[in-house]
Amino acid sequence: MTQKNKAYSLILNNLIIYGIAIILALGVISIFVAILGYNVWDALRTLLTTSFKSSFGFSETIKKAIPLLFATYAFTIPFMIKFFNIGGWGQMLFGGTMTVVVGLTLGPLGLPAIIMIPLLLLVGIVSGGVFALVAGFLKAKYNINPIISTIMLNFIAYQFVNFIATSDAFKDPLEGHPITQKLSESSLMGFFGEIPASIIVAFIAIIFVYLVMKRTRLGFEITSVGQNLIASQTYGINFSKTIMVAFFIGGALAGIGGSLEVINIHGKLIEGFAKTSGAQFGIFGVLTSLVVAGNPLAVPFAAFFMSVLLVGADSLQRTMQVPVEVVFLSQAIIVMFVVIIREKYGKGNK
Amino acid sequence: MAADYINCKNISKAFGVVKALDSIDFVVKKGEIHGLLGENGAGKSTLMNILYGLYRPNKGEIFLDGKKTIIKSPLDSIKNGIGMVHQISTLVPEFTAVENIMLGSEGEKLTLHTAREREKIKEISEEFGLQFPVDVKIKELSAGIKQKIEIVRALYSGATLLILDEPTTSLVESEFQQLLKSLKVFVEKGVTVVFITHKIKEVMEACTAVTVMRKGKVQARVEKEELGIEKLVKLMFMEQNIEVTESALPKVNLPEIEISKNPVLQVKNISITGNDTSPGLKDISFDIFGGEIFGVAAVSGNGEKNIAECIINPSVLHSGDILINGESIKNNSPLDVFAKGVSYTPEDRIKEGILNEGSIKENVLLGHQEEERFLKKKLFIDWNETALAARDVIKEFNVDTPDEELSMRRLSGGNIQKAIIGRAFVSPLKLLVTHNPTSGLDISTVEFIFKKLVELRNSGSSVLFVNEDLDELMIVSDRIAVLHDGKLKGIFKRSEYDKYKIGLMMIGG
Amino acid sequence: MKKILVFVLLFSLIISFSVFGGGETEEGTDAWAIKIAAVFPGSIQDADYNTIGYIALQEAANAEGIKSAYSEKVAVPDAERVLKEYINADFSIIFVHGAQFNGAAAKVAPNYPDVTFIIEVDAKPDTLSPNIWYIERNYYTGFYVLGALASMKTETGKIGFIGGLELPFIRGEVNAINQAIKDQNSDATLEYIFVGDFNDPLKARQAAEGLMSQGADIIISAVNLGNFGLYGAVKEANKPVFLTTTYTDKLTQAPDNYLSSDLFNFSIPVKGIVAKIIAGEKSGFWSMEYGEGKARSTQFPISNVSDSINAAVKQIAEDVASGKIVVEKVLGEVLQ
Amino acid sequence: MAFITSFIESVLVYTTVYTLASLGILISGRTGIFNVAGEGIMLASASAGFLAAFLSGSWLIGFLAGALMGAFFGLILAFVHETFKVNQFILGICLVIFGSGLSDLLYKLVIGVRLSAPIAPDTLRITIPFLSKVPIISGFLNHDVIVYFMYAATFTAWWFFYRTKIGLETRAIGENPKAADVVGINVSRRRYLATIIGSSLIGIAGAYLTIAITKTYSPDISAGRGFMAVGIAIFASWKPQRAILGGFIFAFIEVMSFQLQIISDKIPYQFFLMLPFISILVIMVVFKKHIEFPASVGKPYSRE
Repeated sequence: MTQKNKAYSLILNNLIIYGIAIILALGVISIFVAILGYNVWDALRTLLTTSFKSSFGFSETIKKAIPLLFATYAFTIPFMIKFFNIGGWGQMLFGGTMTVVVGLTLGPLGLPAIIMIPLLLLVGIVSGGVFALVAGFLKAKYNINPIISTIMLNFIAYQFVNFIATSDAFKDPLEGHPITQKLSESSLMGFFGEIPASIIVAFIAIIFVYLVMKRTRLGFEITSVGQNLIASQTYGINFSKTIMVAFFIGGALAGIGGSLEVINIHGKLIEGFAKTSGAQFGIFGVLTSLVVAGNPLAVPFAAFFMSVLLVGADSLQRTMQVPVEVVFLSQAIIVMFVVIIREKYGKGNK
Repeated sequence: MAADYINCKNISKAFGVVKALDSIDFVVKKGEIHGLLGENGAGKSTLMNILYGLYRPNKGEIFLDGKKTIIKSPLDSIKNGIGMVHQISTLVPEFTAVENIMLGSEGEKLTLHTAREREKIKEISEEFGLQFPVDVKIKELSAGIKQKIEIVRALYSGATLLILDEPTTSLVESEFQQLLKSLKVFVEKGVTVVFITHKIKEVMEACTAVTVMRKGKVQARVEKEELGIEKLVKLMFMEQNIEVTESALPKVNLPEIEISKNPVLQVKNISITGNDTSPGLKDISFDIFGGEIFGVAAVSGNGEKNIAECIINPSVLHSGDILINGESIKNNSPLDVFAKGVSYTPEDRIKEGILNEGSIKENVLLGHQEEERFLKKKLFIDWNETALAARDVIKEFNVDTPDEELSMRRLSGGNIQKAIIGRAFVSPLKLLVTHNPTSGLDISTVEFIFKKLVELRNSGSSVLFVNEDLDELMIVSDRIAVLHDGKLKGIFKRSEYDKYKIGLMMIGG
Repeated sequence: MKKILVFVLLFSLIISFSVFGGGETEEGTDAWAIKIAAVFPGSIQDADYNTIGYIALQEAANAEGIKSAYSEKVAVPDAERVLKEYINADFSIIFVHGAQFNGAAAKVAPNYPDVTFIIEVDAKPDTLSPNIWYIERNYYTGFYVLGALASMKTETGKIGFIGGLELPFIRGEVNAINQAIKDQNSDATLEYIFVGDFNDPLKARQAAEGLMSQGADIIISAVNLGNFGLYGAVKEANKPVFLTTTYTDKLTQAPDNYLSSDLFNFSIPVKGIVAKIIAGEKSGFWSMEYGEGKARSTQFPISNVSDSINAAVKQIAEDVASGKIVVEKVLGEVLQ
Repeated sequence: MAFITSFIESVLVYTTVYTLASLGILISGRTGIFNVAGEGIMLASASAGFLAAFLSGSWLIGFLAGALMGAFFGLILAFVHETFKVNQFILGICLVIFGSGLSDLLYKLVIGVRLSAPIAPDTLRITIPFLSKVPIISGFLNHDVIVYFMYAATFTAWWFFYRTKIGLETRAIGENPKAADVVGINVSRRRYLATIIGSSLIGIAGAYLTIAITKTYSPDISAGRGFMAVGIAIFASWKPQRAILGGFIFAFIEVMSFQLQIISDKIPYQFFLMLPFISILVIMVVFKKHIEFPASVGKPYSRE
C-alpha cells in the first residue's frame, strides 16, 4: 500500500517540479520584459499563443520542433550515460552537408524519389553518427572530455559547411551567400499543406528512440551504464562500447535532423542553417534536454513546448521589438532553477 | 586513577534513517593506549569522526579535560590537540611527506619554508622513532610509511590525543611491532592514544584499556587488569546475555545430502596484486563441490572481496587459474562466466548491485541481458518474459512491492537484497557467489535468504558464501575457509567448527 | 507515464491561454494601411551595413508616412519564415536587406502577388518578377577607385584585401582592384584573404597581421564588423599601414591610418522605390549610381594622403562616374 | 627579423587572451571546480568591460568591470554548486548560454543604434626602454599593459601554487579534498575564492577582446575561445607555466593559419580556419600521457 502511495507521490513530485519550472519560466521572462519597459501581459500572451492562433503559427512551430527534436535527442542519448554531447549542432551541419554532397553528386543520375530520399536520410544518419562517434571514441580511448571535443567538432563542421557551400563543384555562383545549387526534385520531400513531410520522419524517430531505449538490449545497456556504471560493469556491460554506441545514435539522430532541414525545408545547403532565433538548434537542444532531465520519452513534448516559446519569441521581437536575447537568457536561468529544484527535491529519499 | 581526558556523553548519530550510534558513552583517560574494539559497522569510526569534527552528532556532549567542548570542524579539534590517522589515507598522493605535513599547519601562508619545516619534521620523527623519506611523492610509498607520515602530521600539529583508525589493516607484522614501540614512546611523551581495531590480538598486545562496541552501542569498558581474549571475543561477537544470543541468531535446517564427486569450482594457486584497501590474494587454492555451501570467513579488507570478484571477472588474476566444471575461465568476460551457470551478488548492494532508478523488472534483467530467453532476434529484449521472471522473483523471494514496475530505490534494504539474490536464481544456477548478502538485514530476512541458499545447495548446486559475520557462516556453511591478509589460513569442516578458534584465526591469531 | 501526464497538463495550459488570448488579430487592425517591413542579416547597431539599411527604412517610412517594422539578426535559413510572418501580418512592402536572402524572397514572392519585395542584387536578372524591385549594388565600381588609391599610396608595392567569404560581389571587388592597379601601370600586387566570417573582428585582425607581415602597407577591407579588428592591427603596426573600409565613414576609428571608404546610401533607392510602389509600380530595376552625392560614392577628402593623390583619385572617381573609365564587372571568378 | 618580431607581437596578443582565460579555468580546477563556462564569462565580460570603458573613458575601469562580471559568474557557479551540489558541467553550460544572451542584451540596452560605432579608450601601452628595440625580444615587450598583466598573473599563479603554503593547500583540495578537510582547511571557502578569482581572470580575458583588441563590441566576439581555453587548461595539466606555453602555441597556430592562407592558393581557406580546433584535439591525443588531472576536479565534495 505504502509503495503505491510512494509511486503516487513521485508523480506529484514531478508535477510540482514542472509546474514550478513553468511558473519560473514565465516569471523570469516577465521580469526581463518588465525591466525593459514592455507590457508584461501582452508579451506573455504573444509568447504562448502565437503558435496556436493561426495555421501559419502552428506550422512554424512544427518546422522548429522537428529539428529541435533531433537536436535534443542528440544531447539526450549520450546524456543517459552522463556524458555531454554539445556537438548536436556540428552533427546536424555535417549530416546536412554530406546529404547535399551526395544529393548533388547523384542528382544527374535521375534516380526516383523512392530511392533518393531514403538514401539521403541514410547519408545523414551515417555521417552525423560517425561525426559524433569521433567524440565517443576520443572519450573511450583517450579520455578526452566530450564537452571539449564536441565543441571543437562543431567549429570544424561549421567550416566544412562553408567549404562545401563555396566550393566550385557545388556552389551556386549567383548567390550572395555561401549556398549550393538546388537539389533535384526527386531528392526533396514535400509538404502536407504547410506542415513539412519530415514530420513523418520525426514520428518514426520518436518511435525508434522509444523502441531502442525501452525494447532493445542496447537501450537497456545505455540506461544501465547511466544509472550505475559499477553495477553495469559487474554484470558484464562493456563501457567503451556503450559510450561509443550512445554517441553514434545521438549523432545519427542529429544527422537526420540536418538532412531533413536540407531536403525538406531549404532544398539546398545554406551556410548558417540549423539555427533559429539567432542561436543554434544544438544549444536549444541541450537546454530542452536538461529541462526534462534527459528523459528521452519526454523529449518530444519538451521540444514542442520549447518551439512554442521560440515562435512566440520571434513574434515578440516582430510585434513589440523585445530583443530575442531576453528569451534566450531566460531559458538558461530556467534550466538552472529546474536543475536545482530537481537536485534538492526531486530525488525523494536517497 | 588518572583523570578523564575525553568524556563523550550520550552521543547519537544517524545517517538518513540508519542509526549509526545510539547513546554512546565513551571515556578515555590521560596516558592510556585505549583500544576501541568492534566489528565492521559497529560505529567505531563514526564515533571518532565525531570527536574529530568531521561529523556533527545528532545528540550528546563532548567533554575534554572536563570542559564541555563543541567541535564543529577538524580545525576545532586540531586546536584542542586532537589528531587523527584515518583508515583510508588522507594524504595527497601527488605531494611529498613534507608538503603533506605542512598542509594546514599554523603560521604564515605566503611562503613555503620547506627547508625549515623539513628539519622540524625530521626532529619529530626521530623523537618518536618514526623515520620515513621526506621528499618522495606519497603515491610511491608503501601503506606502512604513509601511516607513519600521518602520525607525524598529527604530532606536528601538536596533538596530545592521537586517534588511530584501523592502523594495522595494511601493516605487516614487523611494521606492527614498530608501531607498538612508537605507541609506547607516545605515551612516555604525554600523548594519549585511541586505537581503533577489530583485531583482538593487537588489543591484547598494545592497549592499556579497551572499549568494545557492537552495532552502534558500547558493550563495555574493560580495564587492563580484566583484559582476556575470551572475554573480548564474547563481547565483540555475541550479546552479553548468551540466552538472548541463541534466539537472536537465524535458524536454518541444514540436512545431510550427498556431495558430488566432481568439483563445480576449482581455484588453483591464484594471486592478485593488492592495493591500498586490500592485500590482494596470495597463492590460494580450494575446490567447491556440488551440494555444498562453502563459507569464506574474513575480517573486511583481507582479500575476501578479491575472492568473490575474481570468479566473476577473471581478468583481474595475476597468476593461477580458475575452473568451472573443469573448464578454465581465465580469459572469460563476466558474461561468459554467467553463461556457465555462475551468478554473483556483490558486497555493496546499492553501489555495485542495482540500477537505482530502474524498475525491479530492469534490475532482474541485469546480468541476464544476453540470455536467449530474454532476447528476441539478438536485439530486442522480451519484456514480457522479463516481467514473468521478475514476478517469479517477487513471489519466490517475497519482495514486498505492488508490482515489478516499482523503482528499485523505493524498496527497503532487505527487499533490495532479496531481489538481487532472486535475480541470481532466474537462470539455472550451478554456482552462486555471494558476498555479505545479509549485512544490515533483520533476522527474518536473513533466515529467508539462508533458506534459499540451502535450497540451492540441496538441489546439488554450490554456493561460495563470503561473509563477515562468523555466526552466520557457522549456521549455514558446510565448510568454512578462513582468509587473513590475503592468505588462506585453513579450511574447517562442519564437525570441526569452533567459534573461538576460527575467530582468532580471522584476526591473525 | 508520469512525464506524459505532466505534458498533457502543460498542453491544456497553453490551449487555455490561446482561448482567452484569441479573438484579436496579432498585429493591429488597420489592414488597409500600407506597412513596410525590413529584414536585416545582422544587428542594426553595427554602424555598418545593417545600420544604413535601418536608416533607409526609417527615412522611406517617414517620407511616405507609413508604419514600419523590422527583424534584425535574421539567419539566412530563417529568412523565408520571417518574410511569411510579415506577409501574414499584412505588411505590403518588404525590404530585404542583403543578397543572401534573395533565394528566400524569390521563393516567397510568386505566392503573394499583393506584396512587393525590394531586394538587393549584384547583376540585373534576365527577367524581372512582377512584384519584386531589384536594387543593383555595384560594389565593384567603388572598389576600382579604392584600388587606384591603394596603388598610388603603397610604398612596399603590396596591397592586402580582406574578405569575409568568397562570394560573387567580393570577387567583383578583387577584379576591380586588380584592374585599377593595371590601369595605373603600378607594380603593386594584391594579396587577398578570406576570414570565413564578415563579422569576426579577431579573425580579421589576424588576417590583417598576416598581410602586414608579408609586407602589405595598404589594407582594403571588405568585412563588416570584422573591421573592428583591423583598426587595432593597423594602429599597432610597426610601420605605417593604411586601410579603406566600406559603407560608412569610419575615420574616427583610426584617424592616423584611415584613407577612405566606399560609401553606400540605401536611402536613395529605398525611398525612391517605395514612392514608386505606392504610386502603383510594383516591379522594376534600380541600379545604384556611382558619383558624388549619389547612392554610391567614395569618401572625400581622402585622409592621410598628399593633396596630389587626393586630387588624382578624385579625378578617377569623376571619370568612373561619368563613364570615361569603364570598370569591368567580373563576378564569376577571381581573374589572375 | 622584422617579420619574426611582428609575428611574435601579434601572437602575443592572442596568447594573452588564451593564457588569462585558461589560468582562470585552472585556478578553480585546482580546487576541484571544473569551470566550463569560460565562453559565457568571456562574452558577458567583453560586453560589460567594453561598456564600462566606453562610458567612463577609462580602460582601467573597463577591465575592472570585466573582472567584476567574471567574479559574478564565478560566484553563481560556486554558490549553486557548493550549496546544491548541482553537476558542474550542467551549470557551466547554463552559464555559457546565460553569458551569450546577457552580452548582446547589455550592449543593446546601453548603446542602441548609432551610425558610428563607439570606441573604447586606448589601453595604456608600456614599452621597456632599450629592450623594446631589440628584434624578436621586442615582440614580447612592445605591448599594452594587459600583456604584462598576463605575464604577472602567470608568474603569480605559479608562485602561489608552488611557492606558498596557501597555494600548496589549494592544490591539496584539488587532489584530495578530504585530505585538506581533515587538516582543518575550509574546502568550501577555498572553492568559492578560487572560482571567483579564476572567473574574474576569464573576465579580464573577455574584456581584453573588446577593450584592447577590437576597441568595440560585436556579437559572439569570443567565437569559441572560451572553450579553447578549457582545452588549453587540460593540455597544460592545470599548471600555470604550461598554460602560458599552451596559450602561445594555440595563438601561434591561429595566427599561422592566416599566414599559410596567404602562401597557399591550392588548399581551401576553410581548412586553415579549422586548424586551431583540429590541433587542440590532436595535441590532446598526442600528449595524453603528459596530461594529468587534479583527482577531484569536476566532483562535488561533502563529508558524510
